[in-house]
Amino acid sequence: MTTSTFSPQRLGTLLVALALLLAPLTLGGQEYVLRVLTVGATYAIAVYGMNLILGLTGQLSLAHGGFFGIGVYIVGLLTTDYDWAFWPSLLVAVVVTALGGFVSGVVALRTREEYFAIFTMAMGFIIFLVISRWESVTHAHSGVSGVKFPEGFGLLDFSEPIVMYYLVLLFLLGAAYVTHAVRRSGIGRTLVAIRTSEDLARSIGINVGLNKQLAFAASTTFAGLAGGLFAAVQGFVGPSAASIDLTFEMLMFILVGGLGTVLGPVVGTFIVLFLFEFFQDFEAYRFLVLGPIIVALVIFAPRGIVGYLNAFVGKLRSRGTGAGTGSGGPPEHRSSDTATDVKETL
Amino acid sequence: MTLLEVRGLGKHFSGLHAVDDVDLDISAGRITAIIGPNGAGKSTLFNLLAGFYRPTSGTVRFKDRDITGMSPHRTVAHGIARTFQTTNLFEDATVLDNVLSGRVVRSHSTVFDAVLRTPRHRREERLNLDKAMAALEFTGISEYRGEIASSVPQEVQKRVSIALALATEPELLLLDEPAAGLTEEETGGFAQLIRDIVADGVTVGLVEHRMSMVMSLADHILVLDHGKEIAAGTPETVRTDPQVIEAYLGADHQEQEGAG
Amino acid sequence: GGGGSGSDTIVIGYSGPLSGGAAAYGKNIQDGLQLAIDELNNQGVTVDGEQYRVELRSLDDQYAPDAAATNAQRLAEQDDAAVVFIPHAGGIQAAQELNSSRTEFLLGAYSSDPKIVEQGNELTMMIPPSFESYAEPFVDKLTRNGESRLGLLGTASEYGQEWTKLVTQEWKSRGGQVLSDNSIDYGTVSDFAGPVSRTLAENPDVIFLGGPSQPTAVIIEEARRQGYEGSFLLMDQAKFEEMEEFTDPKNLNDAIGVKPVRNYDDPGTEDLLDAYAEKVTKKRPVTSEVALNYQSAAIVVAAMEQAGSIDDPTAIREAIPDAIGEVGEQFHVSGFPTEITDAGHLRNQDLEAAYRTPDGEYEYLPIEQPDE
Amino acid sequence: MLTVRGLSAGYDAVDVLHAVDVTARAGELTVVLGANGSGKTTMFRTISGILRPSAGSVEFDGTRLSGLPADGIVKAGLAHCPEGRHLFAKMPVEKNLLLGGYVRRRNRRRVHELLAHVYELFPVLHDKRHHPAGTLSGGQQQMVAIARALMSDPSLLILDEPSMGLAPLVTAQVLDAVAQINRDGIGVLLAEQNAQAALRIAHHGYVLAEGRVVLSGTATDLLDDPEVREAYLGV
Amino acid sequence: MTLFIQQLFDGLALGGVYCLAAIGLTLIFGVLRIPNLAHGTLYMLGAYVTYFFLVTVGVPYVAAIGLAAVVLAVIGVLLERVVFHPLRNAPHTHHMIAAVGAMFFFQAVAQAIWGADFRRMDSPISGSVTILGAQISWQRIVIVVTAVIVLGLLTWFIKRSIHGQTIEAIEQDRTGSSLVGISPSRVSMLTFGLAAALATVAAGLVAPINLLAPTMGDALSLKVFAIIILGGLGSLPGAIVGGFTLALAEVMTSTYVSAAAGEGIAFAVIVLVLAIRPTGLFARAVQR
Ligand SMILES: Nc1ncnc2c1ncn2[C@@H]1O[C@H](COP(=O)(O)OP(=O)(O)OP(=O)(O)O)[C@@H](O)[C@H]1O
Ligand SMILES: Nc1ncnc2c1ncn2[C@@H]1O[C@H](COP(=O)(O)OP(=O)(O)OP(=O)(O)O)[C@@H](O)[C@H]1O
Ligand SMILES: [Mg+2]
Ligand SMILES: [Mg+2]
Repeated sequence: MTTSTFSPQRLGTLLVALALLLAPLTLGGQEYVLRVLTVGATYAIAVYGMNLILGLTGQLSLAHGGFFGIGVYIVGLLTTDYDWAFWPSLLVAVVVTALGGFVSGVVALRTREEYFAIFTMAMGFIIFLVISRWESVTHAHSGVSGVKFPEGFGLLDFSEPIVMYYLVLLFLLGAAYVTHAVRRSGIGRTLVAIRTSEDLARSIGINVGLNKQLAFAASTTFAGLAGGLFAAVQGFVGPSAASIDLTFEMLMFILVGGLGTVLGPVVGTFIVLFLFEFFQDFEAYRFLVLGPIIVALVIFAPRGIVGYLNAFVGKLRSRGTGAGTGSGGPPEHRSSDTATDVKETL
Repeated sequence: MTLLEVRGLGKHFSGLHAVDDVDLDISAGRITAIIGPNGAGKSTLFNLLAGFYRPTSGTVRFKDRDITGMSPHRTVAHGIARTFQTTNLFEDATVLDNVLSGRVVRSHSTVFDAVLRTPRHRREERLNLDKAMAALEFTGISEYRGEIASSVPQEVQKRVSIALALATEPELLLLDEPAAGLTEEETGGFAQLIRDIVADGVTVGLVEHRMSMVMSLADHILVLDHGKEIAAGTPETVRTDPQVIEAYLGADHQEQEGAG
Repeated sequence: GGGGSGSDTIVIGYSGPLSGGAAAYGKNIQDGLQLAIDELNNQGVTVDGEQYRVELRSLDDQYAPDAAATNAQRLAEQDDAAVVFIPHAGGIQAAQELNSSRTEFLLGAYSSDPKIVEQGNELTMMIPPSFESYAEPFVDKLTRNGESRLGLLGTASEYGQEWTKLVTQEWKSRGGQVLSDNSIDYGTVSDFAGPVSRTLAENPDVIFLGGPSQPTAVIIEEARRQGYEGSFLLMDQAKFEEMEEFTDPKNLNDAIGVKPVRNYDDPGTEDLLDAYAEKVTKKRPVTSEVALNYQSAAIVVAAMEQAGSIDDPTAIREAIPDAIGEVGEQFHVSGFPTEITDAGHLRNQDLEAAYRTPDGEYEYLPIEQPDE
Repeated sequence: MLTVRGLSAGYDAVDVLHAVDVTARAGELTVVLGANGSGKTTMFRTISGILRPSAGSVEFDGTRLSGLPADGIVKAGLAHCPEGRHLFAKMPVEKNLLLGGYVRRRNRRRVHELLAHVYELFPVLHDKRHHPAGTLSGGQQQMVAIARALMSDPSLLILDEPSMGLAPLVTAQVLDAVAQINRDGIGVLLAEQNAQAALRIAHHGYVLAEGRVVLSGTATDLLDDPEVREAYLGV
Repeated sequence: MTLFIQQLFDGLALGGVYCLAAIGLTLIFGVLRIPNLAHGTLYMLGAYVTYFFLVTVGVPYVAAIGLAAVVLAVIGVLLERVVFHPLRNAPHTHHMIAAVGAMFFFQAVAQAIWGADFRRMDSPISGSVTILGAQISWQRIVIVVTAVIVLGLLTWFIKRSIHGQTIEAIEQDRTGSSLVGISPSRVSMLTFGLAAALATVAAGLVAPINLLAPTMGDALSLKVFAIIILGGLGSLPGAIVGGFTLALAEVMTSTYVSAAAGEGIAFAVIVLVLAIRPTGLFARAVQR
């Protein structure tokens, strides 16, 4: 192999980014597809949040849909009932979900593994119940209509679907970059250390509690940001935007894409969403097909699509450079493998 | 100089006195060993010193500062590192990444540095890499740096866990049964490594059942049984203490040692 | 345009809950639309001199507003549907955000929530009577003998809550006493005995309740079992004809609610009942969900014929007032609309409700609808 | 008699055991020596069916074991007392032991005989029989593990480093018990770091290095072998 | 007072149903560490299959429940073989998503076979008795009695019978279990079968006082999770105590506070219990 700095990962990232940038141009005014893309991009931002807490620290937060819903409703209610502008509302959504994540993390993170998952599932459900029942503030099931578009700058008019799409895309790229930077840095190493063994992490001076709390807060912040954007994209929002189903959908996106990877969330989100749209023609029967597909995916592709590509590239590379030892590089792709390959016959 | 001073330390687990009113002084630059039967409270004592457990009574002072009940991430920052009785590594990361994780406590760059790739961040990453490599060289395992931790031999894994502890730049290193499961030959290598560590200016606390190692290395020995001190002193005094022989070494121990 | 919708096809879009908790409801509406479309195709549809086949294209939204909006956009753009039916207030409102600004389509709104025509959306056609019409006459009827204590046992859905508020207001305005609110989620409660005994413990004269017919019937049965002898005030979601299938009809005596479809003697009623039994199922009765959507699908197609356009939602909407009179008699099945208000509400001046007497007979009472 | 031929096994498709031949004769005590990570545990795990071999065969008294699941192998009379003990920590000692007799559950009388026998061998377990196994000291837990393996009435007992992490006094006690078990007629295949003590009670021995047998012979031969003396006896 | 007695009985009956459903879930968790989110759909299928035998085939009520339990046991075993066995070494996130996939599938199957509309199933046990002024239906008494009997038998099975103990053994150490000759595979199947059968009994008992719908398991699913958390994941006595506690809390809260509070109580309980005891009420501390 040559000594060029060619990196398949970088190429892959570039390709995905390019595809997303150019997608609207190839649609020829198909606003429905643009809508699916835009909505998908908002979900993907939230999924990056889930990636931070789940992919890097190994904690499965099932309150994610709930925090997304908080973002949705803060922007939804502030821009309608209180007549705020969009941007300050979004800021409030981000700050509230960040603080909310940090504070609730104090209690939530006392629990571990399955307990954490179920604790956060309950939290998510309580958020949903509050949103869907607190009639006087959230209008419960009536939902919120007439959510404002973001105020434009100069020529940018966000009521144009395509402009809105690029706005969401900008945030999405930001989310992906933050994930990348965090993973590459000592912070990423800290989080992965916590995921692998909390006791050991503690013994080398990592403040496990605080770091998990920060990671949790970061993840809820992403969810809140995504929710705020989602509200503007939809115009009308109801309590289903905070439902537990949404959390599981996001989890599905991330598993299909590849847990802990930089591209996984965006790839997984778009693939699954388009799968969902595609199977819409089967109406109620689509779950007869989708259910088994989901099961098959986690059984046969536990590392997700991007996880596989990474492993594949890794293999090619180590074959190319001879022994895999001594590369001394950062943990980039090793740590993304969550599948345990224990071949015991038990 | 006394680096660590323990007074009246106790830890109860629902009625069980795992550690009971223990006093201990660890002098700087020396090796202090703690021995005793299984369940005597040795590991618990280490857990108390490193902040993993909160004591139910007593005090721990380190470098004249009270660190009683301080959480592990702070004791490590103050300079106490430890290894575990069962080797514990970040199993799916490389050896080098394992040791790099030990640098976290000495790093100061934040998420924002990482996202913005500030010069401080880059400088620190370079420094961390150097220090980690130094720790690998020191423990003699730098050739394994690119391998996945769980796939290297046990002995190397044990060395990795020591390198990881050293990467946190400790002043006091607590080793919990570093030689468990090693052959005699390998044990010799570990004894040498521990001597090197001390020579490098790090004080060592050692829990070990391998008497050949303890007796040849330790400057001072504390013997625990049922959480209580039953003897303390130099290897010679401890070895011949009838209480220690009865509770721990066994009558035919002398004879076995003699044969070796 | 997407696959299948050639130039000789009119696609009617439908997004509703086809799976999940409200699937039965969504399916009823789908059946009503499909039956109408079959009948229309039978007769032949000609717009602007050209023959068309009408086709129903359905997508599942599981009652979620955002999914409904996405579906509506897909139906309008991919399948060139000029009309999209949605049967839940959330989805309707989300679609209204869309058809007022982005993608034009006429919204067939099946929800009795008056809010949906208060928005001033110009491309909305509200199908059922507003539930506001019912509260006053219902309360009127059930307070004739000096009943004064009202128990509340409605479903906890948005719609149920709006109803509860309305009835509460109405009841109080007559000086009656409203007891504690025991609204529950009809879909998730696994044992209704508790809420019922709680309600009965306060000795109500009248109990307001209602949600999907089947659980409503079970609750009524439970109340009777526990010895309740008073009357029931039923919200419009619960249908007598369905409840009769689920519980001994005796239990339903002394209750007021919407008029069963089979009790209409409109020209097309019999045929619809037969067609439903033949093509859909014999096991379930035809309800107003089936019947009202059956009627409105015919109105929409007639409006296309009137407007001479199959793809201009505005023109179609504008043609509805004229089209109403043109719809064939066989589509008149349960109080066919006589007008469409400016706000877009299909209405029949002679709306009736039904009171099931203590002897199990149905009496009908006229309903006066508020002005819009 | 246990015959291992050309056995290879490993983790993640990488073999750590390469074509190993080992024989453990009926009623004898066979010891396996080897540095850390030389593959002793891997070999034992493969023999007892926890791990699948990538090549080779395991035969026991004429029946082929390789390919059987772990529970089938226990039934065939081979008991494995694993590294790390793997006790049922929250169950009382006696339940651990009774579960050890799971494969003999149809013969209740035999199970109770065996129970009486292991209590005789380790009286301290009788005192502790109602205590959860996890609360016992390390040495006592090791005794439970050995006793539990004996409860399946094996004709061959595989012991993987029974003295690991035990205090010197207890190590001696455990090895005494192993010798006693062997004297009672049960074959033993033993991995042990305490080579000297192990060779003293063994009949035959093997030395593993990097997954291969590098030396084998009678216990006395090995005790005298200069290489063994240096690497394992610390002389 | 009458109201209180009435609610107490309702609570006990509900608790019986919750317990039966929760025990299966907690056993599955104990043995396989799987939070089986599809458990509610097994309960739903159990109800429909009971309905099938009772109404469509026309066998007696008790036999219908028994037959349905057998059918569901087979389905449970299949679920274990096809979905969870291949995932036995995967992290719990994968289990959860696989369970969600299975849940989608089962619901779609039920809807395809029985339709989306509600079904009603009458039990032959009708009428009620008056106890201290409260009207208690026989069906509820049957539920409580059946639950107590089944729970008693089950506790005996797990604690005393060697087959039951294999479940507990695997819970505590998988490798150890296989080394004493227990086949983890077989026990996993046994556990899944048992869990599905118990859920079916619960469903068969409760269906006559409610309705059948493809989504009937959704609400239950969340509640049984609350219960096993309350009791400590994997703990059998925990599930029993948790089941009755939660049912009574739910009934009493909605009686004396408000219906909405009653609905939320399960989740409030999870959050509160875990905030105070992060590993549930009955879980024991583990040594580091
Ligand atoms: N977290 C805990 N909860 C309850 N008991 C504990 C806990 N940690 C330790 N113990 C108990 O405290 C006692 C001392 O245990 P410790 O691990 O300190 O012994 P040790 O001297 O290190 O023994 P060994 O030589 O076998 O490692 C034991 O009886 C043990 O069971
Ligand atoms: N679960 C595992 N996954 C991957 N590699 C493993 C695993 N277990 C052991 N190994 C590797 O297999 C090799 C042989 O290990 P094994 O445990 O069989 O040696 P051993 O002789 O029993 O050593 P010890 O004396 O430490 O018990 C070692 O290199 C080890 O790192
Ligand atoms: Mg210890
Ligand atoms: Mg070993």
